[in-house]
Amino acid sequence: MSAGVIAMEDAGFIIGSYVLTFAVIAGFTWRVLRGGRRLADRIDDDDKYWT
Amino acid sequence: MDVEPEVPNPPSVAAAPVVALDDAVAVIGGFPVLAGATLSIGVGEIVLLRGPNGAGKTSLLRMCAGLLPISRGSGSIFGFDLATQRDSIRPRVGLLGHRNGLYGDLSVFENVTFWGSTVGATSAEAEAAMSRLGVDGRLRDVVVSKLSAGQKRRTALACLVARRAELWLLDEPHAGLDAAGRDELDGVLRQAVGSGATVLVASHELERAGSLADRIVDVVAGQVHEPGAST
Amino acid sequence: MNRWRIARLIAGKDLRIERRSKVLTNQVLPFAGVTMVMFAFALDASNLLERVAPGLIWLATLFSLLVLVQRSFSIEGEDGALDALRVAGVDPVAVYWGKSIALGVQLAVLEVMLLIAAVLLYGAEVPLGGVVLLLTTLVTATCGLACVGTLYGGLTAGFTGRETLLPLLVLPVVAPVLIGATRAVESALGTGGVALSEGWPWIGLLAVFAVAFGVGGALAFGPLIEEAT
Amino acid sequence: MTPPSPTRATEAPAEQVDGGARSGTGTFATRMFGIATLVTMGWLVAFGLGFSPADRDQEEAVRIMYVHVPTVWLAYLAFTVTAACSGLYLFTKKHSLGFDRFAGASAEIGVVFMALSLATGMLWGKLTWGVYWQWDARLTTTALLFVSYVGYLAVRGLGGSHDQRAKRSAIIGLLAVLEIPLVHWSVRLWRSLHQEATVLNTNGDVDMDGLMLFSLFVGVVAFTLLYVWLLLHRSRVMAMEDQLDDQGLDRAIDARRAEATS
Repeated sequence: MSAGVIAMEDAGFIIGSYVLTFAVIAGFTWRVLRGGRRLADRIDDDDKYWT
Repeated sequence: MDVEPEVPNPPSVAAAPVVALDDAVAVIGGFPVLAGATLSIGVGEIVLLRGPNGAGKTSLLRMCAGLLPISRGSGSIFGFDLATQRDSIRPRVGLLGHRNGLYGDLSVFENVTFWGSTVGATSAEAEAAMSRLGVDGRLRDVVVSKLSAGQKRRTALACLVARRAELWLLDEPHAGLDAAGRDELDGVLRQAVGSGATVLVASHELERAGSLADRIVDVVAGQVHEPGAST
Repeated sequence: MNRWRIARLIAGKDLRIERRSKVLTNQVLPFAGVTMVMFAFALDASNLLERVAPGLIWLATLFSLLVLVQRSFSIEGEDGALDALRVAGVDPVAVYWGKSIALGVQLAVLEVMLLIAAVLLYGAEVPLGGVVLLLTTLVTATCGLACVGTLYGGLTAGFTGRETLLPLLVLPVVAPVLIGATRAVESALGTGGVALSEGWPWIGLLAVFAVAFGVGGALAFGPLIEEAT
Repeated sequence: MTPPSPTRATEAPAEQVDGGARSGTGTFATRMFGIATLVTMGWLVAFGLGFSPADRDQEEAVRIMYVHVPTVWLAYLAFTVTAACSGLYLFTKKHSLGFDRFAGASAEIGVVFMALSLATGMLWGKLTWGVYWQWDARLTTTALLFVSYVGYLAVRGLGGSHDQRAKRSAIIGLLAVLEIPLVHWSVRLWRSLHQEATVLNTNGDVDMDGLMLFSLFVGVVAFTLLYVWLLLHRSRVMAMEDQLDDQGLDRAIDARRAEATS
């Protein structure tokens, strides 16, 4: 095994872990925001304690 | 039968209603099984709940027993709040629901003794309750799972007698009982009331329970319309 | 009526029901036994079996614990007895202790049987010097398992899907017992040349676990069954 | 009679994304947190993948640490907040459902990030230890806790009224915290008996120079901001879910009352 192969594998793992992390964050965030938008339509603004 | 009724001292404040519900709402799984019950029952009354299946009779009884939480409105039993003081209510209330609350692998005597013991009744008192309901003698040591439906019902009533409740909540108590059993049930209830207990009974057996009851309350679509409510 | 008498009453009732219905002897013990046999099929090497025997004993105990807890609360649920206990205003701490004691007694019987099975099937040996450590482990681990089992059994009783929720809740919690009891039994049996003295620190872990969940469970059990609908 | 379903009975109108619903659960404060999160996340990527040097032992693999360690931190922070809010719910007089929703929202976030930290931890482990999984005390504790909190979320979903849910899950939330030290202690004790098979470094600890430390710091700050932002949004969504439940119940009660008079 040459050092180059290991480095390539390393890069895949490193980039992969960043991509995975940010993909999961984006997915979760999107779900939360979408749920919020959808429900917000059906509730009076007076009932939202944050407005 | 010369058995003394197993009912302790009547509540000290005789004037206060035993059951006082004000627009009480109870919810199961998002559905309002009780959509507004206003009811007032005084000491020593026998009140019959009447209504079609699914009207909320069972839920009303379970709420009074502190099993079903009160979601809206207010209610009190013996002056204790149903929302916050259920611990003080429960020891004074006896509930006979659709299910008997018996242990199938224990004998009649063991069941009655067990439930009596939870309020400190002696086994002599348990035996008395059993003979009052006719589940003594041959049946005494029979395992409950081998009894007929009516005999189980009698055993459950005997447990209730041994528990010495002050408010009796009975859900279709006549169901499964033969004619003799119904007579005994009526006798037990009259005797309990005579010594200060209060009875709330849901029943389809109108001529039977109606003759016993002081008053009939209709339960319609989760609501209680009390004819001549004293509130 | 004080708390302790009611607890004894409830424990006595549960054990009497067990004596009549014989679920432990006729169903749970055979289940645990067949688990031990299946382990032997999966780990097809007799020297390995002797090495891992302590772990397998406790694994089989945990699986059987789940079955016993289900049983302990199905006798309350079958005919509405749990509701009746709540209406009767029976002190929930006493119910918790009573049911824990009954569960613990059944677990102890089961563990002794599993130990015998390990000796017979896996060729494990019990040296005389390890008997005290072995018994202490059994007692402390059983206390912890019974407390956790009763607590989560009470929580899930009366809900649909309790059969699947119970293992999900119980297994991660009892992981320390699995680890601690396995290591302690290993040193009691001298498995793999582990010294006897190495077992005692694990007893500390098991004892802390039992006390923590005994106290936590007694506090939490009442509010938890109170909130069941 | 069929009870009207209290939640999600009607679908949101099609033009949900724009118009009146533009704000959703956002406020000025959450937008500030959101912007700060995005900025620091950008820094994290720049420092983590770019400016920070390779480690002497781990070489480039150390870069996974800059996302892995903050996810672990976030997960534990979330579970601590769950426990604190559970306690506040149980032991304050008011029994405010707000605390319950914070506890639930925090546990959800914690479970997501704990799964993420297990995944990135395994990738890192493959590079530093040569294997995806090692029965190391930290990994094992984390995996067990992950399952515990999945159980906590299952308990939240058992049903009943909001107050029932709150009380039940608050108790389980506090028991789960009781579990953390017990599980950690037992797993540590268990591992201490064994030789740790390692390829490069015993436990992933790194001799950190200034820039590495700074990158890690950026990561922790970015994920903490993200946590606050997510927590605010999620708990508001939960508040709306509860609100809709109540509204559905009101309608159901009215419908039942109408039944009686008709």
